[in-house]
Amino acid sequence: MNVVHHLPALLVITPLVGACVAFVAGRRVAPHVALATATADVVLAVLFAARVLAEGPFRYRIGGWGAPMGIDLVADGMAALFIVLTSIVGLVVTVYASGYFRSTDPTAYGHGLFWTLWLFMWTSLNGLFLTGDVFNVYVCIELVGISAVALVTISGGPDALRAGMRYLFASMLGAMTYLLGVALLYASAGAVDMATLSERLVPDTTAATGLALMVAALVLKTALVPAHFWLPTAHASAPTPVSAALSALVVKGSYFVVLRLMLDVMPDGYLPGAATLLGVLGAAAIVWGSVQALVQTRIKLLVAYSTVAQIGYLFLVFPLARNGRDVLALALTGALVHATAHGLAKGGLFLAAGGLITRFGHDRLAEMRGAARAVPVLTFAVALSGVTMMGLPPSGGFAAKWLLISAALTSGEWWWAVVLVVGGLLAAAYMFRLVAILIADAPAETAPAPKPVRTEWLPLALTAAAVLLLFAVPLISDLAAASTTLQSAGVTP
Amino acid sequence: MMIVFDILLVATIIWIAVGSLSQRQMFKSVVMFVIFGLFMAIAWIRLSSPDVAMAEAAIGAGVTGALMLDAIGHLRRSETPYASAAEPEGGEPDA
Amino acid sequence: MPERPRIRLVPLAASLAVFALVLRAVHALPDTATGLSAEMTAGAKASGIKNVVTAVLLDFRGYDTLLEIAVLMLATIAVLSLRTDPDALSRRISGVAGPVLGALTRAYVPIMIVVAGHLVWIGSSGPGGAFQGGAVLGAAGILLALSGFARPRWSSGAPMRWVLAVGLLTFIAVALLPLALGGTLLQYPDESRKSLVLLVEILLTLSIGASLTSLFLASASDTSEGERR
Amino acid sequence: MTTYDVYVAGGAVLFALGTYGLLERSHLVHKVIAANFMGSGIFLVLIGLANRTPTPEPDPVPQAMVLTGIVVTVAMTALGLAIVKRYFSETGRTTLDADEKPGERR
Repeated sequence: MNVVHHLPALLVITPLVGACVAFVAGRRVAPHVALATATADVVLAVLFAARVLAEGPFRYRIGGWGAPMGIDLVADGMAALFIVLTSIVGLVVTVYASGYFRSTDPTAYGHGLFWTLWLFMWTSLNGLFLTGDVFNVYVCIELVGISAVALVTISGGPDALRAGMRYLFASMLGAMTYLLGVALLYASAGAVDMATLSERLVPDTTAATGLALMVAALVLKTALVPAHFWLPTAHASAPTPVSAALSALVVKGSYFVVLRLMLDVMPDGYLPGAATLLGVLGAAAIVWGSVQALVQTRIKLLVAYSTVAQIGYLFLVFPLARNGRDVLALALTGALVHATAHGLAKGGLFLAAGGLITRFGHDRLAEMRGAARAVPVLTFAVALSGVTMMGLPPSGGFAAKWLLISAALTSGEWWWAVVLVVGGLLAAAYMFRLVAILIADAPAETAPAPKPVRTEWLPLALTAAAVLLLFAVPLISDLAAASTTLQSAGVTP
Repeated sequence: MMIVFDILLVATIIWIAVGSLSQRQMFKSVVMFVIFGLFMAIAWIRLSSPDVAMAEAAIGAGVTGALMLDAIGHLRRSETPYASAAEPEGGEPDA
Repeated sequence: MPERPRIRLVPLAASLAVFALVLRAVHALPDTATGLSAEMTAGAKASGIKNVVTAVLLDFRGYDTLLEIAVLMLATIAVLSLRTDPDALSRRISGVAGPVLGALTRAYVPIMIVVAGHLVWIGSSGPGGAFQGGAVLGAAGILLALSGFARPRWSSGAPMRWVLAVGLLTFIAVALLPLALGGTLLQYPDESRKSLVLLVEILLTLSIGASLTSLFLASASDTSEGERR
Repeated sequence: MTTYDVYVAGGAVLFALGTYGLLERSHLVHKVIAANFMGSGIFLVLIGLANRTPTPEPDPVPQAMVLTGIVVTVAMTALGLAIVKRYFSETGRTTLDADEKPGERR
């Protein structure tokens, strides 16, 4: 048995086994199990990305049947990028969580079940990034939904329960609507495999309705404006490591399926208005999320609304993608760089915000003035994440904006470039406000630090990685070239 | 004419669903939900899907019904000092 | 509704729009379609499983089923994480037990277990199989729990967690087995396909039955918790 | 009009009804029930459309999907009800506050 041949399957099975073992092992051993699983997953993810880069996209036929009878996993550059992102943010979140939960009452936080739920979430994200089957996507998004809701409610406070409840209903509505779309799609084309569907789909009412329902459901799960109502409270009231994972990774899971459906499954000229509509909603999300972030008085809500804004950029790829393969390549690479940069920066920003809340004992921004003196490392992490959010050079966010603006200008649809510039200015406004509060010349009233917190370096590591991502852009563009989307569009690396 | 039976069955299912959602007493809602599951099982038989019918009867009506009855019992049993004033709590007889 | 006089326009519009869209979409479909039934039926015949639905669930789309068992286990753990008492699984349910329910349980549970076994056994040829058998087992387990039967000592703490996890772990082990034989995940060798599918089916029945029971046990309230505040 | 037409149309009605109930009803248990109706509606559409085969047996794939869907739905339902119960224990409420806006509480 050669491990390399089975990497797609192992990327799903490993965290699943980890989740079971963490559950059986109990509260004391579970953190170690999670850490071991996370490390193993990083290794597998890197091996997987290396294989995809070396050999190009390949399919893994579960059960040996092959689509359309069986379920195929699709291993391509896009999947590899998101899996590597998940493994890096996941490892950092795991390490952070082992410190975060140690300091709390052992019977709180779901009796130590955090680790199992977290590894289940990891399983389902990897499953979502790998699957090539639209019904399997349904099972995976239910796994993501249940684990995410359970992680939000794990602290058991009224706010968390209320946010989790709203999140659960949004998840249910999304999952059911998605499944209805799958039913129509199967009735029309007689398959649930994405590649088979893209061959068989004819532009008829049934398939178009099915796809529209699926995309609408996933947009709800990605929290694109105006379907973002559930996100800020859910992301803000979760325990800090969970907030980071939700904002950095979970919204990317459903976005990834939108990418697959819009760019791979749908043939050209399908649902003509959908791409434009998604772009317009993306632009609205950038403006609305930023304005909301600007007026928040609680640090975690500010960060959560910033996620609402940053999700908007991801949807600008769809209108741009219709302008020939060169623009498609630029726009897709830009969206992938943005997703990666935002994943790292937002993961770091949430962990930093959590660190600040721990040190101050509250989350009121107005009373965090002058925090920089007490917690310089965290303040620096916040500032670095701001560099990426604004898209200042040199950072991953800068590269993403640059690519997207190039795509907009090359396509002639310059108005998307305006949206990108305005979004950068708005991000600057809310990030400057946050940093200005932290570095204000005022005596900080922090709670006396119990002891030096090692985990303060973790947010800094993530946000620094988001900045250094600029130098990984060639690698990401190679991965984008190794995606099924660009391969079928005829773009050669 | 089986088609008449089908129409009647579907109409009954929808009527039960409407009834379940418009009840103000949660206990009645849940009971109607369980009945709904049993009628769904008949629908599956009509649609030549005995596999689904069995699962629906055992899970849709049985397990889900038990979970819901338990939840309603919990909401009724708990006497909380600051119960929601806007809406009578589930399961309390109103009339 | 008397307590809520205003009509909620957005939900009404959303549901009506979805209804109209779906009806229009379904209306546009041709009157006959075979979907994947031809391939699936032929494939099931080749592997000697007469119930095609069973073949789809356990063989062709076994990966969905694997993840679905994960969903059940995850939901149980999620429900447990919401409990205020850490030993939720090992409590006895109180309040509903009575002599009638007890007698009924004694009569019905053995029958239900037999029915579940029968469903699994005929599942490869007629209607029935792991899902149905598991569902009946789960219902039997819930009935046992409701009637307040004393639990065996292993049903709490670490041993109970093992019972919950062992079904999924064994399924994973069976799924990984073909990797050693040069196949992919869940690729049963042709010569032992039928017996492996039957093995998975029995495993799944027990696993689904145990998961559904523990799902109920994990969520079932007891009186003390309700009066906590 | 054929048998499957009736059930597919009924499924569409149930889905719409469930959507309305999930969005409009305020009691949380009603919302969970409504989500179950949405699921049943989809299952009717799936199985109804599966009956379009020329053979007497319906297409097995949607049947398998529905079996999977039923189990997933019971899992979701259990989680939803567990949160409802805990939420009730913590706050004494059975509805989400309609007028609550993010950021105004805590």
